Amino acid sequence: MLNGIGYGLMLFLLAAGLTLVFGIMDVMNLAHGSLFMGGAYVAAQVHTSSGSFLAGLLAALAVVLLVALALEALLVRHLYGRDHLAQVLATFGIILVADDAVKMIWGPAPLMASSPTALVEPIEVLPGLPYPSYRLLILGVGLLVALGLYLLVNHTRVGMLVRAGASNRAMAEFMGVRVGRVFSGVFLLGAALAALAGALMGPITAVQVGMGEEILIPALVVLVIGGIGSVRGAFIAALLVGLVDTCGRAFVPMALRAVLPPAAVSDVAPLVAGLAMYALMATVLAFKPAGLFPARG
Amino acid sequence: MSLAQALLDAEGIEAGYGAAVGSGEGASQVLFGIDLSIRAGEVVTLLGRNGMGKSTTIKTLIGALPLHRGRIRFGETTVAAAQAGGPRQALRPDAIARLGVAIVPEGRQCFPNLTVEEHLIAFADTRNDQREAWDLGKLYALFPRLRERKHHMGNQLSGGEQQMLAIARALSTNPRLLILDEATEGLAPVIREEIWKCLRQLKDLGQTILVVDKYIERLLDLADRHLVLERGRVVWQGDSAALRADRSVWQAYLGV
Amino acid sequence: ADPVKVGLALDLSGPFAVGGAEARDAINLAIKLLDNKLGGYPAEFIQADTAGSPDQARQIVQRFVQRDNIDFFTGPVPSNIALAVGPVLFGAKVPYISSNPGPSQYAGEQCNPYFFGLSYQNDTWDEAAGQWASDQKVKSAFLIAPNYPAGRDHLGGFKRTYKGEIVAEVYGKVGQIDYAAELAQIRAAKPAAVFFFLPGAMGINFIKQFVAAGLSKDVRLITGPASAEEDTIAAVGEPILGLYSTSPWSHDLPNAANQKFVSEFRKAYGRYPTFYAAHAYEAIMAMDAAVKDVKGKVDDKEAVLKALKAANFASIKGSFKYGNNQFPIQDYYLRVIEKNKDGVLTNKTLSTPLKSYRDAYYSQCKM
Amino acid sequence: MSATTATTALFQVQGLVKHFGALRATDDVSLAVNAGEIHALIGPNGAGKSTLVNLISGLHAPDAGRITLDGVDLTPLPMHARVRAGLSRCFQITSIFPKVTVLDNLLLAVQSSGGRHPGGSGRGLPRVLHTLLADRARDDALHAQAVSLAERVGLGGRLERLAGTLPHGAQRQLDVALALAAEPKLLLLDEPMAGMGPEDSERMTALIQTLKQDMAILLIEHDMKAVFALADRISVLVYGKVLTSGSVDEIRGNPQVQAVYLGTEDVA
Amino acid sequence: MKLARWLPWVALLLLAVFPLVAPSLGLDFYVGFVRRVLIFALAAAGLNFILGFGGLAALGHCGFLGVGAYTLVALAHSGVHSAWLLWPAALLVAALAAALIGLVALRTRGVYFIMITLAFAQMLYYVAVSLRPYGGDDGYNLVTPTSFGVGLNTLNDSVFYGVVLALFTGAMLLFNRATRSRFGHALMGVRDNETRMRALGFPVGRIQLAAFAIAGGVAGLAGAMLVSHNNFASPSMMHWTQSATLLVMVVIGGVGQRWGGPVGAAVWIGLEEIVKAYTDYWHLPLGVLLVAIVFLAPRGIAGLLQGRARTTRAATSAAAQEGAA
Ligand SMILES: Nc1ncnc2c1ncn2[C@@H]1O[C@H](COP(=O)(O)OP(=O)(O)OP(=O)(O)O)[C@@H](O)[C@H]1O
Ligand SMILES: Nc1ncnc2c1ncn2[C@@H]1O[C@H](COP(=O)(O)OP(=O)(O)OP(=O)(O)O)[C@@H](O)[C@H]1O
Ligand SMILES: [Mg+2]
Ligand SMILES: [Mg+2]
Repeated sequence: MLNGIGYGLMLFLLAAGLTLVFGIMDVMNLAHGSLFMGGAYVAAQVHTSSGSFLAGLLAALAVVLLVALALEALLVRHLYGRDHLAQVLATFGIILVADDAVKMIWGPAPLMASSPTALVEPIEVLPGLPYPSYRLLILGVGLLVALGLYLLVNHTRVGMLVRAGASNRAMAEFMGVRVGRVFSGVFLLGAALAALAGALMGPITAVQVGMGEEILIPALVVLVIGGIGSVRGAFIAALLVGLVDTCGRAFVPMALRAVLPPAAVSDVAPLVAGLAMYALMATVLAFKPAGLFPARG
Repeated sequence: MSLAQALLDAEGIEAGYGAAVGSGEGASQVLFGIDLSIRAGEVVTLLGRNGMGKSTTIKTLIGALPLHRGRIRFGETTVAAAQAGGPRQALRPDAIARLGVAIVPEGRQCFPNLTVEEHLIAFADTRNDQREAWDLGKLYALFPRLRERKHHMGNQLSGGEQQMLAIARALSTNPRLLILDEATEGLAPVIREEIWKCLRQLKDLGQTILVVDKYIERLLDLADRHLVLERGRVVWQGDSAALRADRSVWQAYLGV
Repeated sequence: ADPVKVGLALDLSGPFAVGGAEARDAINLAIKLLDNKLGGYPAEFIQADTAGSPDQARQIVQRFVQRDNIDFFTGPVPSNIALAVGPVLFGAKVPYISSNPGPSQYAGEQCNPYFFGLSYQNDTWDEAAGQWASDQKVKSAFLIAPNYPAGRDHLGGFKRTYKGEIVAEVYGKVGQIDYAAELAQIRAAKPAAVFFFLPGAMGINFIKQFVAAGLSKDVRLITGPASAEEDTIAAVGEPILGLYSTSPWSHDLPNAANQKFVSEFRKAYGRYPTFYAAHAYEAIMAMDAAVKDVKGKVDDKEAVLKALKAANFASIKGSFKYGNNQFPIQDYYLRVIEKNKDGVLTNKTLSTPLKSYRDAYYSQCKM
Repeated sequence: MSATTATTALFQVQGLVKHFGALRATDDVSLAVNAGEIHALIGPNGAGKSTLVNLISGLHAPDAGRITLDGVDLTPLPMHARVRAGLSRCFQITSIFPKVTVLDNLLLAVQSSGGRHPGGSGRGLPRVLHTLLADRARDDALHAQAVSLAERVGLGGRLERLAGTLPHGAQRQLDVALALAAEPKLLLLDEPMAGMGPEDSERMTALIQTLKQDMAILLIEHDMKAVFALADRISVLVYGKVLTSGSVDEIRGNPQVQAVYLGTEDVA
Repeated sequence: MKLARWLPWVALLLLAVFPLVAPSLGLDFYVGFVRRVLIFALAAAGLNFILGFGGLAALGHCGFLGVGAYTLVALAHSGVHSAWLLWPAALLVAALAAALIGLVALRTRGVYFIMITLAFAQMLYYVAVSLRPYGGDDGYNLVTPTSFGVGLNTLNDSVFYGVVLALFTGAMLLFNRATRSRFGHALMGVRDNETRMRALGFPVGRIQLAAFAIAGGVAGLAGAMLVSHNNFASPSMMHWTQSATLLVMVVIGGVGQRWGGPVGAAVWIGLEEIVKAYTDYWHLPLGVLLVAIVFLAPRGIAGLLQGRARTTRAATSAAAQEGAA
């Protein structure tokens, strides 16, 4: 259970930036994964050479923000008005470029990213149940980000302006909103969240080329299940996916073992594990075609 | 109320759809040199049959369409200016809006992903500290229906409710110039009456208004001055009394 | 005469890019050492990127065979690519000297005179691990691998030689990021050791999370070379200390050929080679020996096959010879990751749990 | 309410209910439209008129109630089947195909129902192949139907214009034309005059008048001039309920209706 | 305008004579290569049909490619080797699969549709991975080549090429007719204004389902031909990145352009082949190209070839596409 929730919060952290840029701003930015990767690489590099985790985190934020700034000014800005397909294609192009660029800079081999020395030892969350302390940090950050995003999007004027700009840019401008500037800001915030997620996730996963695409699909799945544009939906969906995925791996084989011969179990169980997340999404969409919490009527 | 200085001043504006920017030429030029000036506190109407360029004029004024030729000034600021083949300069629509121009556009254009209340908060001018400034309470008092529907999304409203919302949204910015393009379309007669009363009040408070509507009788009571458009040109202008008197204008240009 | 042509299908991008890059570096080193020749005859080496996809690899090999008329082939990292490209090569009578994958199919029923499993048969390192665990009287083991045939094969190899209790056999997702659920199962099962086969990023994730969960104090972690070589060490860092692994090769093997290879490799690239590099290097050396044996007459396929099978080269793995199925009969070593005298994290060979070992499939091969 | 005409009415709605969350947008509405009649539906904004049209046309599913046309129970039918059964509609917000020509708009409409497959290609495979592979541009009969439809609503001279660039009034006319293609028994018009000037309103009024011979019409409109000119009967909807029904004069004189809807506006 | 009309047919003619002259030019290998391009072109044309004309951005199209491929594998495994049985069977099974999946997937719209098609394709992928009799993740080697009867089979390069080219040409003819038929217009109508189409009496669901099944079937056929071409099938051909690549091909070629799919397939695969020969970092130039296409040629390469003539029509469908996506 706890593991499922933990994984869910990790997923939310990954999906958070995407929720902003894709969910709220309605820009399908596949390159989000590349920004995530960038964050992880820079953080790992700086952490290793400076010995300070915080320095790595800050450097990741700074570098990714710079890259995002350039990206926004050169490309993404011109994509706001385009359809999703164009956005998918252009940002897919950016992925291809980013992956090769990272490979040129750091080589194809994964990079070392270690957790901060203070957080190496596991903590006993419950008597007899140690939990990795670094993971706790990630969970905490995930919760904070969720809360922050929810407030920003739903309870601030900025959130309203972004949503207005996303659904009807021209009308928002007629109401005096500097849509371009607001969007740039939100894109940068999304990039910062990607960098944060990358820097934080690095120490528990492999920092390597292609890590961005790996998380992109689960993150999109989370968004879609939750209902695009709904922070609450994304949060609940992340937990749901985390739980279902974990159960699919841990409990389904046990359950199956009770009813099927072992040979069949070893064939079927892994299939279920692989399918779980997608089956969940297909089921949700079959009954609620706009996700659990459709934000746009 | 200064009569000398016009709040909005448009000279010889030409504009249209799809034509190459700056060329002034093109397959679908719609406006052929419109002169229009509105003094502060004045209520002016644009009249004319369907498709004569009323909405196009408004879209050009708010920067939604590029100006091919002419000059538009709002207050002290030159909003747009263009000469044939010469340089063009123009403010972006949002900049124009921030000068104090608010519009109730054709087709309402409510935001589907904002609630009713958010429509009224998001763009509100909170700096304005005039006593008479529009705030949430006053807007709800004007349209009690909106209070009842305040948690509905913009697309979960009836047509008329959307129209009310569009008007309230424009008022929430406390604009210097309020532009209404067919703002009573789709409203029940009683509500229409409310709107006319409200505009009357606004006028009395000194609000400057540019209005397009098909209920000419009401406009005659309300407005100071009228411009009649025919195929992108101003073919008549004058005050209400003059328009009342000149039935030939009604027949030739207003289809009545 | 025409140069000897060698087709190299390398996984330079995609999921196996790390192994692919290692292989390429080693091959380039071998080519340099051999002065662009094989057996003293001019040679041409044609490289292409498979992107890790069997379909693309098949395409590339078709081109090698039809357009370039290659005489030898090597390169791919994963088994599925080996299985995909094999038939094309065998049909065109091009010897394939495998620089890494040793699928059981090619060792058993589908063995082919044109396939040389120079590296190892996939299950053997796990068999070595199982053997060692049994020798060490490790009472219970928890097995984990991703859900795909190779994963099952590898765990099968371990089970073949391991005599203790297997508390659980868990299959995760391919490309899994989070292992919290599996680690919870391990904590609950309290095994004496965990044996895992999780190539690439999965292994890195697993080891990091295993150590972070505090399991490394009580549970011994054992694996094959795929998750215990320099690339993984560099990516995981300190937490990898104490990881046991079995492998048919190690960079500290004392034989002269290996010492030369390792020192040349370090000179050229400034790092220790991995087993991907070692076998790719050896594959080129095997071609070199064969071309020398046939005196450059690579069109005489019979002779080339005979020469390849004779394996007239000094192997960097110490003992090496082919069995009937053209898979090696060789030693398997146990290593542990330690800090060496320079303070560098790297493998240290401890023992040889399996000597002159041959794979489990040779009897199914009718060759 | 429906009792008066229950047996003879062409079209009947009985006990229709629709909730949007807690809101009861349609609250037990019963209504009948006789053949050859223009039945106007008026009421304050948000009374549920468009919702009722959406329920009748099948865009939304009702929570309760029954809809019958010419003896056929439409309630379980999907939207497109209701069109086949003789029910057609326009939209409050103009709904056309803005990016193709007027002609293409109309061709689509007649192809759906009016346009029969030529050559008596019948059913089954030949028909499927015809639908799938025959070049529509060569279908002269279809073309002729589209053109005559355009002339009927007064768009004959604008066949090649992109529909989206038409003036507003013409777009409304096109919307009506699209609905007419199905040759419906009952036509639902949701604010056809919306956004029209006096001239266009009059033209639309005239058009609706001519349609009356061929079909019954349920008309929603806030333009009282048009309503009073056209309607045979008027029902007033308030807060999702039918307040009252009656002739033009009865409604006009009804003080309740004046209070909630008509106000003091003078509509001569 | 004239040029754009004739170009495809000239190209087809050149393609037809290619295997006859290839040996004398020393281009034997490219007969197989072009054949592969044609197979992908076919799949891309199917995707273009639903994407360009139906507004359905399916990001799981290679799932159906895989269904076709594994249908062939399953039949071949049990001893059927005739192309005339295998390929139609693959087409039918894939069309059936598409119809079943479409039944659920077509309930959603826009991005949700993109994602649900992706989900189904991923599920198919995992099913294929777990098909142990057919090699699972390792893939399946087709031992017996697919036969065309009269002693000919897929090992005969130019015969196979001819068959593929003929099928491709036939499919393109059918697609081109379909886009001008009642069905095609209805499909575009649904793309542009779905509610209005319902209100006009069109059974929108059935129209989309039919289109989806047709495209799925064509993908299945392409998948089966690909297996015959490679003599090999593996789950990796249905991975989502493959589907994305197919989508990329269509967009590069030109969404909703008659020849958009094939042009895109040819350009993308061709470029991949060329760029790879020069650099290991071949993703980068392709990525740059992709971005450039999106910004400089939003109507794709086929759109560029069409030139400025007939802009109203083309721009209309392109613009309408934007509305639909
Ligand atoms: N987006 C557009 N593209 C091309 N032409 C347009 C477009 N919008 C309007 N037009 C044309 O411009 C002309 C003027 O239209 P405009 O909307 O300004 O008229 P209007 O006076 O506001 O009439 P209405 O009473 O119908 O609103 C009309 O002929 C119309 O067809
Ligand atoms: N999708 C929806 N979700 C929630 N509430 C809705 C939705 N659609 C309509 N409503 C509400 O239902 C009520 C009835 O709306 P409807 O559109 O039927 O009114 P109407 O009588 O047509 O009004 P108008 O004359 O202004 O067009 C309105 O109060 C509206 O806010
Ligand atoms: Mg107008
Ligand atoms: Mg309504």
